Amino acid sequence: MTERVLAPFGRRECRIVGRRETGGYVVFSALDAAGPPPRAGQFYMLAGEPWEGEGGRPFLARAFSVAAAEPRGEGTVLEFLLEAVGPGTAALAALEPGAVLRVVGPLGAPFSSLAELAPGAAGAILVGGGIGIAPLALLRRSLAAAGTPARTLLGFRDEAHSGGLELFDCSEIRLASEDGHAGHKGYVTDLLAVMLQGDDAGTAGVYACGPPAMLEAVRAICAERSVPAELAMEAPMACGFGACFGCAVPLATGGYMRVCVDGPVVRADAIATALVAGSGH
Amino acid sequence: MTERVLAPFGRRECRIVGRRETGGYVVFSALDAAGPPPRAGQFYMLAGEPWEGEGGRPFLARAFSVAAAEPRGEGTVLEFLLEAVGPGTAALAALEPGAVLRVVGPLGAPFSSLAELAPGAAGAILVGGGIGIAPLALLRRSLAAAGTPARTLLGFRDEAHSGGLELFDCSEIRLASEDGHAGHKGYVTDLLAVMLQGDDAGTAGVYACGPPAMLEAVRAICAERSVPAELAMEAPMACGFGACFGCAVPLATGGYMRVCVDGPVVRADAIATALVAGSGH
Amino acid sequence: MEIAGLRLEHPVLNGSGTFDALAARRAFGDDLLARFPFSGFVSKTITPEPRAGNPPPRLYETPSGLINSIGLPNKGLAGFLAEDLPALAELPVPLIVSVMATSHDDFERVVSAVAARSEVAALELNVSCPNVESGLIVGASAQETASLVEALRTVCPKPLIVKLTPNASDPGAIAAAAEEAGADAVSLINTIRARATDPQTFEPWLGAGSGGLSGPAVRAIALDQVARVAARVSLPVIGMGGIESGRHAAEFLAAGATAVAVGTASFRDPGAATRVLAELSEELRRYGFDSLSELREVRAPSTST
Amino acid sequence: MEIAGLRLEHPVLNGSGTFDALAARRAFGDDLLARFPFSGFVSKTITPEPRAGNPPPRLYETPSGLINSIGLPNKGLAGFLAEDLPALAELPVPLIVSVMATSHDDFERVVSAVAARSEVAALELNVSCPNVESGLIVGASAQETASLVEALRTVCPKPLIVKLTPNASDPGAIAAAAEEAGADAVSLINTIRARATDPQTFEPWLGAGSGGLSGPAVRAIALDQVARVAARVSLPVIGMGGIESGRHAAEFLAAGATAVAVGTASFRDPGAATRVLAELSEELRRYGFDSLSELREVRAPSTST
Ligand SMILES: Cc1cc2nc3c(=O)[nH]c(=O)nc-3n(C[C@H](O)[C@H](O)[C@H](O)COP(=O)(O)OP(=O)(O)OC[C@H]3O[C@@H](n4cnc5c(N)ncnc54)[C@H](O)[C@@H]3O)c2cc1C
Ligand SMILES: Cc1cc2nc3c(=O)[nH]c(=O)nc-3n(C[C@H](O)[C@H](O)[C@H](O)COP(=O)(O)OP(=O)(O)OC[C@H]3O[C@@H](n4cnc5c(N)ncnc54)[C@H](O)[C@@H]3O)c2cc1C
Ligand SMILES: Cc1cc2nc3c(=O)[nH]c(=O)nc-3n(C[C@H](O)[C@H](O)[C@H](O)COP(=O)(O)O)c2cc1C
Ligand SMILES: Cc1cc2nc3c(=O)[nH]c(=O)nc-3n(C[C@H](O)[C@H](O)[C@H](O)COP(=O)(O)O)c2cc1C
Ligand code: FES
Ligand code: FES
Repeated sequence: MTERVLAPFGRRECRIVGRRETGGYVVFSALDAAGPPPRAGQFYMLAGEPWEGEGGRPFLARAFSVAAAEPRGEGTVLEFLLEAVGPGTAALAALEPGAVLRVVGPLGAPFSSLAELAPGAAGAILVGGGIGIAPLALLRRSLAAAGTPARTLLGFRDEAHSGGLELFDCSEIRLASEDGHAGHKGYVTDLLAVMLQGDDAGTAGVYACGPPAMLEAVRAICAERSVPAELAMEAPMACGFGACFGCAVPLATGGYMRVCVDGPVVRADAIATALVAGSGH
Repeated sequence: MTERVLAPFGRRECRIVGRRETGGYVVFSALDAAGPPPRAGQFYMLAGEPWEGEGGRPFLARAFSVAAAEPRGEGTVLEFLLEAVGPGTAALAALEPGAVLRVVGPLGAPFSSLAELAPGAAGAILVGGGIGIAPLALLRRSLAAAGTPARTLLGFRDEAHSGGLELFDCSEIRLASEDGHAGHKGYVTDLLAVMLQGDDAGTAGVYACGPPAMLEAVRAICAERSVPAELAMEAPMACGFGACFGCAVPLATGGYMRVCVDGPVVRADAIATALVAGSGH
Repeated sequence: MEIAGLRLEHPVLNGSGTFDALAARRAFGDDLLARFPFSGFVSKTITPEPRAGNPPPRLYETPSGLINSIGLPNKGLAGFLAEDLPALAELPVPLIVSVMATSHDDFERVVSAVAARSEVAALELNVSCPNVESGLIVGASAQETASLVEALRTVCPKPLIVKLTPNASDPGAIAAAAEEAGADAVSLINTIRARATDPQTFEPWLGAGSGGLSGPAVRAIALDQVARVAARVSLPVIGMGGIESGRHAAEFLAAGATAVAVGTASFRDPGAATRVLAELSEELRRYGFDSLSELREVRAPSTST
Repeated sequence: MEIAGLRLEHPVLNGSGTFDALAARRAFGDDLLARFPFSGFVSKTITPEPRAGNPPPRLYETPSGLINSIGLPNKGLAGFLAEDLPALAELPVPLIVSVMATSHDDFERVVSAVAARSEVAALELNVSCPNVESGLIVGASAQETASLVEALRTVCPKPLIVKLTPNASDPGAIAAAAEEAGADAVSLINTIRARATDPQTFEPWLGAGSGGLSGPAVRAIALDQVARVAARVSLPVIGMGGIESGRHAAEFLAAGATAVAVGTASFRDPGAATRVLAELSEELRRYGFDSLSELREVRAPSTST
């Protein structure tokens, strides 16, 4: 297992150093002077300052996968890909360079290396949907740095939900879109199914992140073909470090795991379902 | 009695059209397209949009005396003088031109004319302290418009609490400051006591607004000399239109009045004390 | 719609003590009557004798909420009947008079005198006000509530609404007792006992030591109590506590309320109830409900813990 | 300082179930131990048998607050003693184990087994959790509380803290019953019963139907209950509910608490308690109090309504 990078204890303040809009999403970056560089699949609990807004929300911090991390000086510039779906994401999407970002992280378990996930596999397949492409962007880079071959399949609902492609600095992305505006018209999991049909199951390992329905389809496809897969899960979170037991996802063996400390990256065969009530939006 | 100007029912939105800093205070102005011009002594309940902030406050709107009101087009430009003492005033003080101001008003009972307050009096004396000079600025203008002679005494703690003098377009202001940085070193009520010593009690009517201790001193001085006086009171308010019964000030005859509907301008001899627990800051 | 025999144009009332229509008329003039936001008007609670109310400070702002410690200032029964009632009769909606007393005899006296007046459409019993001793005692006990409602039922031919206190272990049991004893409806929640500290001295801030919390901060608590009470009784339930939008109103109706009341939100915007009503219609349309009663059928059995 | 025979470095604890020191160590490593924010560590409530907890969703954000419906997931007594206790013993502060059961027998079994372990400094009885049936019943009744505490007192030689539920008409009476029955301290408040609505379907949002509210929204309610309880008993009181700053902690101490606990605030900032403690010292200095106990003497008699 690739070890998680530990977070400094407590919340710290970073500065927003960049913000741009991309296909309906926002990419913003923050200079983390005091935190260590994260691993792909880890996330941060983020809040602005001030934070509570009209109607008393947002109140809690919000979880975001790190999409890119580059050293700058003593620190790290962290990049996040964000879709504004409610008061928390709207407040973060409005932050301008110079604003304070309150940060706890990096948190959670990262993606495994391909050798760990699928010993003997020839290459990785990355499957991302919507805003879920964020952690795959960092994963793609770290796989490349390790010399692991990888193919990337990304799916989007429509043009308004298709930002962040430029986070992937590679040309062999295959796209799917539900409205057909780019690439295959349909689901990204259609592409995965086709690809795994051609492949010998033993030659690939799958890494996926996206909406619950997509993850559930990935889980089913990989289970059927006995392809090892890791899913980066989402669940509503209050704390992000195992304190509240709020982020429960049902385990295949019964009971629940906490997405924030036992995940967010989990083996696809470890969970009972990726369709968890209250997740997604 | 000078009748109150009625407020349109409900809350409406105005735009901030001006903002400047003045001696530790902020003057901001808003274009009120739908409200009637107010009378001196009336106030508005004001909130920004968004309003609730860090820590869940401010939550309720805040009361502000109108300091100037000038017609513009179909509407009125309202000017307010503001001292940032807590979360509500801090949020309002930060509003920039173009921002939305949520407004209910004009509310409350205005100052009386001199003839109503002190029949036969030769002139008015305006006594203001700190941020309490705001309603007197508008009063000074309306007295001038009515041809009523008036002298103005204004007091400040120190230079950091001395803004808004420029709201008075007259040259015969006498100043007092507790630290002696301007005018008489001491209280503004010292000036009043001296002035009323010279005066025949029958020749003046006093209008006052300021911190509770100042109003109480004005009340005592005027009571002693039987000089009719009106005080513009403050009290913590939740609603501003008589709904909550929160803004209680004890009456001379027992029981309480509601500052928002029975005041804020009251005859000095109507109240038991201007020193009300919870008022001022 | 009809609730407890009262015909109302729409389901949005005011909470007692959060809107003084006579004072509002002084501030807003006849514009208030032309744009009256509530479908029925609930008076501030009146008592047998006049009350001055609590010493100031009476208010404290909390995160997303308000503590009040007003102490039921009112003119007393005689003053109310002589001065306020004729003026309240000019409102364009049915009048519900909220009453409180500290003994059965006093309660009977107030209730029968108020019910006898033609201007009055219904009565609400305040057994839940946290600021006056009797409210605490009666409203926290099923037995006390039942015996009071039984006694008043015989002297009150008009609809009788019992306003429940949230400061009880089991509001459902109190509601059931009120139903059993002949109440026509229940309303809830009243304010929740709360306290504030003087920023300078660290002593209690409120003149009366403590008060009651209202506003968005209590909404989730109110919603739970409304669901539990609605699951327990077949009486109509008037739900309130932190309602600020049509969305919130819809949530209370879905939890089993028949009507809702707007309280603290009116302080921030006197016309808040008008907006709540407009937004409520919009919510119904957006989610494809044809009527309020269809929305109310959503509610799942609320027996879970 | 000392509370109920427990020596603590400072007055800021954690609320049970709001900080899992073992999970936090996985996230923060030994930095957690080096900068451990609490003067004593209260475990999440354990039960006789393992529990999976409630079905999701378990969380809902409210204005200035949080509803949780976790359902006490835990490894059960045996799992806790075998796996968690040795690891918790590595924490640099005394360990307080929170326990709950649904019968006297089960309670006695858990309490005696936990109390027998040398790693454990004190026990907290959760009779107030709104998510499990027994909490409701025991903690809402003075008699039930007294009889439980009496029974457990005999099997527990270690300090016994009773955690009170806010969902009771008169928490002061429950506290008095606990004192009478031999408790060493009381802690309050636990979360307040609350409910949320599914944004799409209008059905209950939480998997378990309802949950408990915590955070700044409940602070004023908690402060009132702490003041009432402290006025009623001479036991030390551990106050909590929405504490986010040293100012808030000072308010609870001035209302009569001997120590405070930070819960929901740790979710927003794992190190919130460290900041609370630093700010508390600052508050004491600013207002000229020489010690915590001087601040506690401020409190006025809290008999007012
Ligand atoms: C590990 C992890 C990584 C993530 N990475 C990313 C990322 O890289 N980029 C990104 O954009 N997002 C990411 N998310 C999702 C992101 O955290 C959520 O979109 C965000 O928390 C939504 O907050 P909000 O206030 O904008 O919306 P909310 O109002 O919280 O709405 C989000 C959904 O929550 C539910 N909801 C509605 N009201 C409430 C309420 N009051 N309380 C609780 N739930 C409610 C509804 O289902 C709603 O659709 C990630 C989540 C996790 C757990
Ligand atoms: C009729 C009227 C006219 C006014 N005119 C003006 C004016 O022209 N210009 C101007 O600057 N101000 C004016 N004021 C005063 C102004 O309304 C207050 O300064 C403002 O409401 C303070 O709000 P805040 O949030 O900034 O401060 P708050 O935090 O509300 O602090 C103000 C004071 O309230 C108390 N307090 C502290 N915390 C709380 C709490 N949580 N809840 C309740 N009280 C608390 C304390 O005594 C504190 O010092 C007027 C007030 C009235 C009633
Ligand atoms: C300032 C104030 C005064 C109140 N006075 C009364 C009252 O006289 N009688 C009563 O039954 N309820 C009274 N209430 C309670 C409200 O009617 C309502 O039950 C409560 O505020 C919850 O609703 P809200 O959150 O919408 O305000 C009062 C509430 C406030 C805030
Ligand atoms: C997610 C969550 C889980 C909790 N679990 C427990 C628990 O297991 N046992 C318990 O006694 N209290 C539990 N509590 C209550 C807290 O200990 C505390 O009493 C309450 O949250 C009020 O404090 P706060 O507002 O600071 O959070 C829990 C609270 C939360 C928010
Ligand atoms: S988010 Fe709190 S335990 Fe996972
Ligand atoms: S501020 Fe509400 S009655 Fe005066």
